Amino acid sequence: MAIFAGILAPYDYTEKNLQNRLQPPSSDHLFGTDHLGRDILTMVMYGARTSLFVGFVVVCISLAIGVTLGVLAGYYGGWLDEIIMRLTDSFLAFPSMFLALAITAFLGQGLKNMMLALIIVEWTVFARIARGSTLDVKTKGYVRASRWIGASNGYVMIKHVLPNIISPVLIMATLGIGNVILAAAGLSFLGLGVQPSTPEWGAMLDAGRTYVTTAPWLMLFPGLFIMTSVLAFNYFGDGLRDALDQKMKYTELEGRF
Amino acid sequence: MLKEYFIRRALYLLPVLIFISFMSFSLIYIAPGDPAEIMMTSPSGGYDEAAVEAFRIAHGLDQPFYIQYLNWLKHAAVGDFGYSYMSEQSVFETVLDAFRNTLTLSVLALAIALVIAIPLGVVSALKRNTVVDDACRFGALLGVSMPNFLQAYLMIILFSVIIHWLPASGFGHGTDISYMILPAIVLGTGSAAIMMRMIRSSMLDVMGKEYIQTARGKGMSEKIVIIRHALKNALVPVITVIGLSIGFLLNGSVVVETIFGWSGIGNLVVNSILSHDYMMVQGSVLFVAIIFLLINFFVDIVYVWANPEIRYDRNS
Amino acid sequence: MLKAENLHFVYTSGLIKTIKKAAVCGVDLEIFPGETVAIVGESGCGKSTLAKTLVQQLVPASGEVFFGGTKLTGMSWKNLRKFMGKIQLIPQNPDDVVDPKWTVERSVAEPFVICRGFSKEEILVNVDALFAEVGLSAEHKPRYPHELSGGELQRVVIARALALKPDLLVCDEATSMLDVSVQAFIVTMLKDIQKKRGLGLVFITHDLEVAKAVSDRVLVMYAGEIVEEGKDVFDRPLHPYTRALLDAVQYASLEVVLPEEGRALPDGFTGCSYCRLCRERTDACKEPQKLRDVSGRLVRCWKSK
Amino acid sequence: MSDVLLKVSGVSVTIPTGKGAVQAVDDAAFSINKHEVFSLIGESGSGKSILGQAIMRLLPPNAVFSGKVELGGTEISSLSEKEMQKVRGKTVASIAQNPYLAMNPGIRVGTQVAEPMRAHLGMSKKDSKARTCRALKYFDIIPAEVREREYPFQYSGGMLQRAMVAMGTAANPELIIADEPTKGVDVLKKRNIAAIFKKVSSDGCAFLLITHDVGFARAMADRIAVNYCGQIVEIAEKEAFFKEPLHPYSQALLDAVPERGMHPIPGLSPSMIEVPEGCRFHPRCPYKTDRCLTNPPVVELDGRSVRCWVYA
Repeated sequence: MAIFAGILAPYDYTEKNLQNRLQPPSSDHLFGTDHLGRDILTMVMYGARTSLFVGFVVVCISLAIGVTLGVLAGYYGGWLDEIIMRLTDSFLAFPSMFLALAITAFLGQGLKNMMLALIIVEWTVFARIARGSTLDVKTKGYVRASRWIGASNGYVMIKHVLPNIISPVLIMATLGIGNVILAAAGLSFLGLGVQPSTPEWGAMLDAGRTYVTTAPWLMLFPGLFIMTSVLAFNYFGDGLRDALDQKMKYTELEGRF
Repeated sequence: MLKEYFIRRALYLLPVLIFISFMSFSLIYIAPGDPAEIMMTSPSGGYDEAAVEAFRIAHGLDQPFYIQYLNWLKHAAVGDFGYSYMSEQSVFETVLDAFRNTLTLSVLALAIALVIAIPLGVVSALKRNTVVDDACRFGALLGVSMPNFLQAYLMIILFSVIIHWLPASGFGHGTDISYMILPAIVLGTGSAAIMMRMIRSSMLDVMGKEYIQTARGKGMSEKIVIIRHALKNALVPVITVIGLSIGFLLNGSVVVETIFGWSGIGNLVVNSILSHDYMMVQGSVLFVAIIFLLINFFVDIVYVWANPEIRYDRNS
Repeated sequence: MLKAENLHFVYTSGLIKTIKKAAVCGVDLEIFPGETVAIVGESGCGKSTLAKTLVQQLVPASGEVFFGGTKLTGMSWKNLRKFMGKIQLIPQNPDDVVDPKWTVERSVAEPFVICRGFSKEEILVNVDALFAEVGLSAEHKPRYPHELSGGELQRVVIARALALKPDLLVCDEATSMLDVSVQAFIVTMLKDIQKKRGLGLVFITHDLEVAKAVSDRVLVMYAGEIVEEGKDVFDRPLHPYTRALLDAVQYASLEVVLPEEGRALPDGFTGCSYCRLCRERTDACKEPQKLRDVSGRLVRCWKSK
Repeated sequence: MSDVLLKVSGVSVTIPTGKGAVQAVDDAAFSINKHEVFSLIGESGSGKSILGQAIMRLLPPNAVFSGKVELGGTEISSLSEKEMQKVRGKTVASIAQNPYLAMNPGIRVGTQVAEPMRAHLGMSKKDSKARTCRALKYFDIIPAEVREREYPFQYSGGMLQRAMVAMGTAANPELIIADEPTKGVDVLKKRNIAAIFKKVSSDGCAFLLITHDVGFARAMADRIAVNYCGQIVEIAEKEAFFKEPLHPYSQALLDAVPERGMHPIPGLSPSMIEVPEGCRFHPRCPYKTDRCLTNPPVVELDGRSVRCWVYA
């Protein structure tokens, strides 16, 4: 839906019509109109684009940074591990919202800065997960065995460690997209994310605050959409985790017979 | 063992503290433009050349970066975070006041979260794959996915606008509990959802352990098996969950306090950013980070202490 | 072929207060081509650690390991690579040594890939030959480790170890987790392969019956030391510890429960490490014991004649 | 027949898995006399542990049970869960394989050992504590008063195993079901376990030893039952069995042990999901004939029973 916003959307999101402002949901405007007379359904559709874009890009970049550092730290251990993990701890010491807020506050408003702030907050999650799983994989016989037939560290990390830590990382990534969408919406809601004129769910909610009692649909629809999309990612992540658990359980059971 | 762990954790704390102070300090430098100009920019956008110059000298901004940092650190270490440009009040005192309010709210929210999460999490695990479990899991999923601002407004509409039970927003001088109820519920239910999921999986994990089967094999009734053998072990991880929830509560406080007009630290940060009071932002962020770090340190120690296996030395 | 001189290995743990635990104390041993040597002892006697130091997976605290006259200890990893395929370790848990995310075929082919210099066709032919050698059929090849039984997986591990044409296989409790019938199969197969390829086998096991059935020579380990070494150890045990082990196998004297607590020796004690539990101990056991040659047998006990 | 303690007749257990239902126990029938050590031997995955769980009625919730289990004259397979709780730990106790997994890590050992006494003998806290100390001392866990207050991880493996036996025997059960007590344990520890079991059995307690360890069964058991692929294929007195095993599988199994030359059994163990038609051993059996494709009868032969066409 996010991809086809341009085709599906009944109106142009820039189209303002002050005669039509604050219309309740009707057959013309399925979700009503906002204070500038823009169609909320259209806005929500374009907003989906922004939110999902932010979610995917932030998670992908954080994943790349976090997994690289986490695997290096876990695999080599020693002082490298100490440095990377203390760094991670330091970033984790800030409650994520505060760190993101502070960074956007000093960098200034805007989509790019907000994404940068979210990446700075999010990579630590992946670093931690990747390091923990790597430590686990490192003790496994197959790592030692392939080292013992002469494999280099790089080979072992790419061919053995990465494939074996990827499932928890992917689960985290799926849940992470939901979290990033929530956080991005939160920042925009506080007026610190994207520019208010951009169609973004959080920003729409912010704009609707003033009309919460008179025109609640201004907030309700973007809010519901945030919730549904986050719910979808969480649900998918849970399902992924259950599926992986299940697979392990079945093989365990079959192993017994 | 506990002592050694304590010392090791405390040693880890040191580089982290230095690093977070450094990060907070360099926040000003990541901003495009001259820090003095940024600091002295009034909300209207203009600034006074003389004031900027005075600020630059007063704060030693003409000196090299590391000297500035060391100077700043020297002050920060004794609780001197500077003065707000806006109100000219001590940043540290303002932050401390705000944090006290946040703490009250968080404690109430945490209590709400625990009261909801523990029984539901345990019941959900015990009634695994039944309607009860499905309902609990769906509720938790909903709670995790619900943006707190949406929930906040829904609650305001319901409790304040439609049935007029509770005030929509405000602070009530920090004593009137009715102002606290709505924000605490919003914060509490959110973290209850996270906690519940963790308690459920921890409980499921324990119920699958062999010693549970042993206890059944001894002829213990299911009630005793659950209460004495399972619950005790399942609830130890809850300590870590509380640590995590504190992070969640602090994060949530930013939005929730802003909506409900509760003068806590989240509200303070947002207002300071909007009014370009950078000194205040820097101070609050550093303060929250240190507090959060210490809480997690404490939680870790308690966790180890509650775990007899780590508490005692294996070799003795 | 493989020779170890005065090997020591020490585990350290703890950050502030370091705890040191010696696992291997002064082991000398030599393995000749085509020979089967069994190293027996109870769990925790250091036999697994010895195996890992022999194959250079652990770096010994002191002492040297020679392979065909070349000193392996202290060699850089790069130089060591040449010798890696020649000595292979087969550990206890086969499911730990094959990557669970790889098909077993890929695992067996891995040594060829890592060593380079093999074309795709050569690798395929070699892998097929290895699968046939350990008695696995083509239908096993595309499977993942969790789809195979323990015995089948152990065969995959052996096939992989054989890939680089080793001169020596060190089997660390390789069959002790398997059922008797599977164990019998693996052991017979290993003996066949040995005969065909003429390689040396080191069997590390706590199962005396298996040791007796397969080995030409037996080393008995206790507390990191070799206490007895020779050819017909089980028919004519000389060291009291070996006798205790043999009693245990036959479940003799069941009324006595050997306490495993209070076995630790006082610090700085240099006498016989078994004297705490030995039923024949005298004051003379407080003296350090040397491995002595007693009619073609090495025994670490002053009493044996 | 007042001598019979446990009588199992026609017990079958089916467990659904992702790849199809597994009949882990098929038509098991045997009885254990009072004071007798009865050993069920078989390879891993032959369903012997499930049979132990079925007697205790502690099967996984999705398992389907049918058949009859009588213990001391009462049919325990038809008791309610409440009544069954009074039997578990009181008349029949179980001892698990791995003491570190089977003991609750968060509860003091003494408390865990005392639990059956308090539940089944109605003892007070003080009485049960004194008795626990006595029980621990009996199994050489000394000083009992100190050890009683410790947690499982503070025990060594062998000591915890003894504590587990103390826990199993705490309420003086008449039958103990021990599941793979020697798995992954070296010779000296195996002998120690044998010694403790002998001690308990000489006090008059009957044993159902479930093990894959032929040597251990030989040292301990009075009677042997051989399990293959979910079925009991042979039941015999120990001496007779080791002298002359009747069933082809029993013969092959004994030939595979190291002392008898380690002759491998040809072929692979069949998967429990697709068991062979008729006699389950026929694809690997040297005496196979056409009639082996139909279910073999259980033949009684001078006090032994064997499930094979050769003796029909």
